[in-house]
Amino acid sequence: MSLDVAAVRADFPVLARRARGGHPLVYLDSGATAQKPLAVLDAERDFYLRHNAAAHRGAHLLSEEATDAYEGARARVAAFIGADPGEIVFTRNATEAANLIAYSVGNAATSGPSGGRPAGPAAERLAVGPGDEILVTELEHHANLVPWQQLCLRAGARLRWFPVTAEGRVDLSGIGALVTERTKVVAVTGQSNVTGAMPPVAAIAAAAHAAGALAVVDGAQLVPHHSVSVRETGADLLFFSSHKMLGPTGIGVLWGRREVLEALPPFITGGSVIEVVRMEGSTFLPPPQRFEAGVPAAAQAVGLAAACDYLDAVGLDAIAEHERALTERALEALTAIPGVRVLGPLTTERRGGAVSFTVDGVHPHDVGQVLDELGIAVRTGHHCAWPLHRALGVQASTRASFYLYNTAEEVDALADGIRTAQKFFGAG
Amino acid sequence: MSLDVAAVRADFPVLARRARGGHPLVYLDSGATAQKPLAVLDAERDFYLRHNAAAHRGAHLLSEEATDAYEGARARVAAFIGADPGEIVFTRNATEAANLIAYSVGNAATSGPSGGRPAGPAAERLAVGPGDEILVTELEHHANLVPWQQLCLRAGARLRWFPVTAEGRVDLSGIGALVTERTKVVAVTGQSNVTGAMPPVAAIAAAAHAAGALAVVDGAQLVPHHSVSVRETGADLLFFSSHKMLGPTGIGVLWGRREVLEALPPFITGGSVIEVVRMEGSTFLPPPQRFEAGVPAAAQAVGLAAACDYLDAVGLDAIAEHERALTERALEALTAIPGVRVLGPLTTERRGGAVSFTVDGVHPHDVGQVLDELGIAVRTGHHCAWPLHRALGVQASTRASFYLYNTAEEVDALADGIRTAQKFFGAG
Amino acid sequence: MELESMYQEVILDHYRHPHHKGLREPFDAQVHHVNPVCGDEVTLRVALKGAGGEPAVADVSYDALGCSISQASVSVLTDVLIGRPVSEAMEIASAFTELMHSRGRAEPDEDVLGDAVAFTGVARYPARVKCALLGWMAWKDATARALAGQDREQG
Amino acid sequence: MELESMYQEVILDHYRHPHHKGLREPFDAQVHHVNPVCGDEVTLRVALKGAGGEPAVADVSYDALGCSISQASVSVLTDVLIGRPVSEAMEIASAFTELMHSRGRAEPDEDVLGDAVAFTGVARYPARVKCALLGWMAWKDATARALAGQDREQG
Ligand SMILES: Cc1ncc(COP(=O)(O)O)c(C=O)c1O
Ligand SMILES: Cc1ncc(COP(=O)(O)O)c(C=O)c1O
Repeated sequence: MSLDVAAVRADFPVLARRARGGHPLVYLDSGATAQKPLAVLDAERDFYLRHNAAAHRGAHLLSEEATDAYEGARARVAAFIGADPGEIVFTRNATEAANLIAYSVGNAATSGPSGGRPAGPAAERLAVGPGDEILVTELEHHANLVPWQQLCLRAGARLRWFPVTAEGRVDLSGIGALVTERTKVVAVTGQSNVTGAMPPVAAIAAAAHAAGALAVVDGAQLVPHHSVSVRETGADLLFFSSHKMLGPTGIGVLWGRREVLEALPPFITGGSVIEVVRMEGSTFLPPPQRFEAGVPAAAQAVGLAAACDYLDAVGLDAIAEHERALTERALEALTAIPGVRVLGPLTTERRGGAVSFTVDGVHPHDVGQVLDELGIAVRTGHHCAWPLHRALGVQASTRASFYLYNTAEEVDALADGIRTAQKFFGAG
Repeated sequence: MSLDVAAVRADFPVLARRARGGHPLVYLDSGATAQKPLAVLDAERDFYLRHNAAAHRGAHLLSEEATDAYEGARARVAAFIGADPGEIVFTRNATEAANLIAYSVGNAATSGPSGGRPAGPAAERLAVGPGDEILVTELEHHANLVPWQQLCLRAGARLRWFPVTAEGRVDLSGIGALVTERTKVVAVTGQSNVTGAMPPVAAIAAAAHAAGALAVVDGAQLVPHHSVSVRETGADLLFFSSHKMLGPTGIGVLWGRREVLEALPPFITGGSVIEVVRMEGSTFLPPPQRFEAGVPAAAQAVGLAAACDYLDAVGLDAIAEHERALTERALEALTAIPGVRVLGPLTTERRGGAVSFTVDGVHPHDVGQVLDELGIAVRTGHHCAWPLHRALGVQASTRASFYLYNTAEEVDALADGIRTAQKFFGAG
Repeated sequence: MELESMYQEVILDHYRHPHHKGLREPFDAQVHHVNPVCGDEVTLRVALKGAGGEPAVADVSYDALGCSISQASVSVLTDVLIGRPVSEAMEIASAFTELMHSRGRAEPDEDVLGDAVAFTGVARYPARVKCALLGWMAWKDATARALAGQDREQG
Repeated sequence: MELESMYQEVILDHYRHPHHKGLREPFDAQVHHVNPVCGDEVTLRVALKGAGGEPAVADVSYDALGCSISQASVSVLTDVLIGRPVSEAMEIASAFTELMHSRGRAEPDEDVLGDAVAFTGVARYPARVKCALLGWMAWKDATARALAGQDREQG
């Protein structure tokens, strides 16, 4: 299986634009957000121009069409990750999905899944309270860390974590001591947005389950780049963002095993999530409706479905292989430059296409500035993974991240740009 | 000031489509969601095609442009409601904004605004706990009711409410007894989505302030239809949805007075909201960043800004007067039909353009079905205001709601359609 | 107008003159179902009888508030299901559910569904499918409870 | 390349050879500021002296981790502000802040800003403005605290 990059690039008009100094744009920041193919923009616009109405909020023709489009998008996303449509909850983004879980397990202490008071062993198993523990890793993006810290603050629970190895992988050696009967949730990234490391989520999920804990996977960097079958991850809950997988901003996805979603109380409430509302109290619908309050982001869901179509048409395996080759080239090129330190694994084994690095004597901001001046868009800073940077002994880094539209020449341009930065700042 | 409806309609291609039975579409469901002018769709698409990047997450040209576009949208929305840009928080929709407030005042019991432990009189004034009271009205949309019920469940607080009058307005006669020193929040709609009633929010806010409570206004039906200057509402916090004011789905707005936003702890956490993150705990940025976790919905913000431009170009006062005239015509036409009962005030005084009604002997679903068959899109059911319907002694209703693109002929078509429904079901 | 194809004469007849309406004794289970969109509700009771080991539907009684479709549908249900062995009634209920989810593209079997075929046109209107199914869902729920003898504990 | 217009020789000089670096005694207030995007940080101390009633900037000392812009900027700050009356220093800081928010469209006044005019080109890169302002914000904060005598309570 192989990928026709030139054909792909033709679908992304922004890639043809010029960046600073008239240089062709070299977009190596898909880890932050991906560019959008025309098919996605067309799908969204077509929805607005022909079927726009409030999905699930009317009985007229347009609202029927909007509901069909929205639910069709749910089914499409479900198929994309090997799930049932009823297991797909549309959120605002990956971050909101993580918060949904963290708040919901906190709410389970005072609310049953359908409203009213919590009851039964399922509720007890979920609810997080004083003495309970949440387990994360030191590699996490802030989106899969801070919500858990805040949950612990609210619930009087304790946050623990797997440390990171010098290679930028999760250090699982202490797993026996870390996963205990006090552990309520184990939340781990499917792929680090800094080191590219892909932790063995199935093994971690199995350990979580053996202790009776929920296994949560941050799929924000995993789902856009690999063919993912959620059941094979072993996770109970997995989330990701549309905008990192060619889809629109403003929408994300939470997948959950049916029994788990059914046991979780609501998070954001309002219209569309309710069964019966009285001033004295309300009851709630089954999932996924229970978790989708308010008029839904139907146009964005339709755009995300079109992104799934696009990715499947190119082929996730072809995309993964294309990225692997680019990553390999980048690892080789960058490690060959004296003074450059790559922050993740140096081979492409169980490793995705985020390549973060430091340059001796040149601050990441300054590296990024020189690259930007050459038209090369990378990310600089801690990439919302500050504890990971601290653990690796660096304050910040520069990150190049690849996607289906990137080319080998762009990787070479990156390496050349780094050398230019070194020269400019008299380093290396 | 007057409004050229034909010119306006030309900007909304969907209005030219045919509905069921080949009838021209008569869209009277803008209370659920508004249609979008081309200018909004073009603005969003242009953003994706030329400037797409993660706003606030990079130092390269595209991300600078995306940040400018996003922050420019914030300033535009602020100007639209007479606020400062720093007082505008982008949310997912109005519903999420209401939840943000409800969760944040709950979180204030365990978290200070910038993280850490809560401290000081400002935190105490905000925090909702056992014995405290939240005051709403019986007219509220579920979005401004259920989140408060859930807060009360979590915090051990008590929900109280202003009842509704037979005319579908808020009954303020008991205000002296309802607003007490136990009241922490008074949350009231700016305009009912069912009866169109516009409660005297400034007076209610003043009563709330006199008791030391926060005044929250649900502006979802207010902001799209009237020239609103947030300071004049007297509110501390006011929220609305983009999709009801010609903008994209997937984005909403929370406005808050600076001091109030500054005192509120974060709700959804993750990237972009933080100052410093350590595994042991995090601190948070000032508003609005504190409340915008994750990669923002930049394209949708840009679309919303374009919707503000569009509305201002037509003129909010002209729009309000246009809707007033349509509402007056509808009230006259509907009350003239025997067997039709309008659920709100019968004059246009302090009343917006939502006209809900029942038809003796014909269930709202059946009224809606006949209208749909005639190409007329209305909403049927309880419109996410179930307690209000119960209070008015009806199970459900049919609602027509107007916007700048509706015409007098469409109002007449509605009245004719109701008569057709009566005839078909042998009623009236 | 297409209205006639949706609102078949049979439906309007049942709506105006519902069959078997009212809550009756004895019953083995009672349920209350609501359509969360419009607040339509039905309280429905099922009485079973054991005829030679095979349980059968002895009676279905109900009280309902709602639109023509939901009212007519539960009325037709009583006509079609009362007297049938439970297994057969369950099959009919499944066939009806399937028909309603067919988007109007299915060929309903009148031998199985009887008057319930009149709802074929409703299936073209997804927002109304819930109305048509309200009583049937309640019946399935009540019957399952009756079979499980749950009613005894719940009173 | 445009790089030279951003990274003026003055900036690179200060970056490579920072002035007044290191934390010194005595001081009236110390603050620690962080750039949340990249983790750049500065610890900055201010010592004031009362010259004929008008307080003046006696010393600014600092320790900083960060990019060329943030490092050079705080170094230039010490050159420009040390020795000035506080009121004048505040005006310079305001002028610098304004310059940095000008998007590179402002005409900086070299008489007021001295070497700090070298940062004019940085103002064209909004993402770097925070870098250039890090030290200046810290200085304003520390000076305000010193003036308020807050340092005494906070130790
Ligand atoms: C009065 C009122 N408040 C709140 C909402 C909720 O808005 P959204 O569904 O966009 O969150 C609506 C509309 O649904 C409304 O009419
Ligand atoms: C690993 C990881 N998790 C979570 C997120 C959060 O995604 P979003 O900002 O779209 O909510 C990101 C990206 O920002 C990420 O890279």
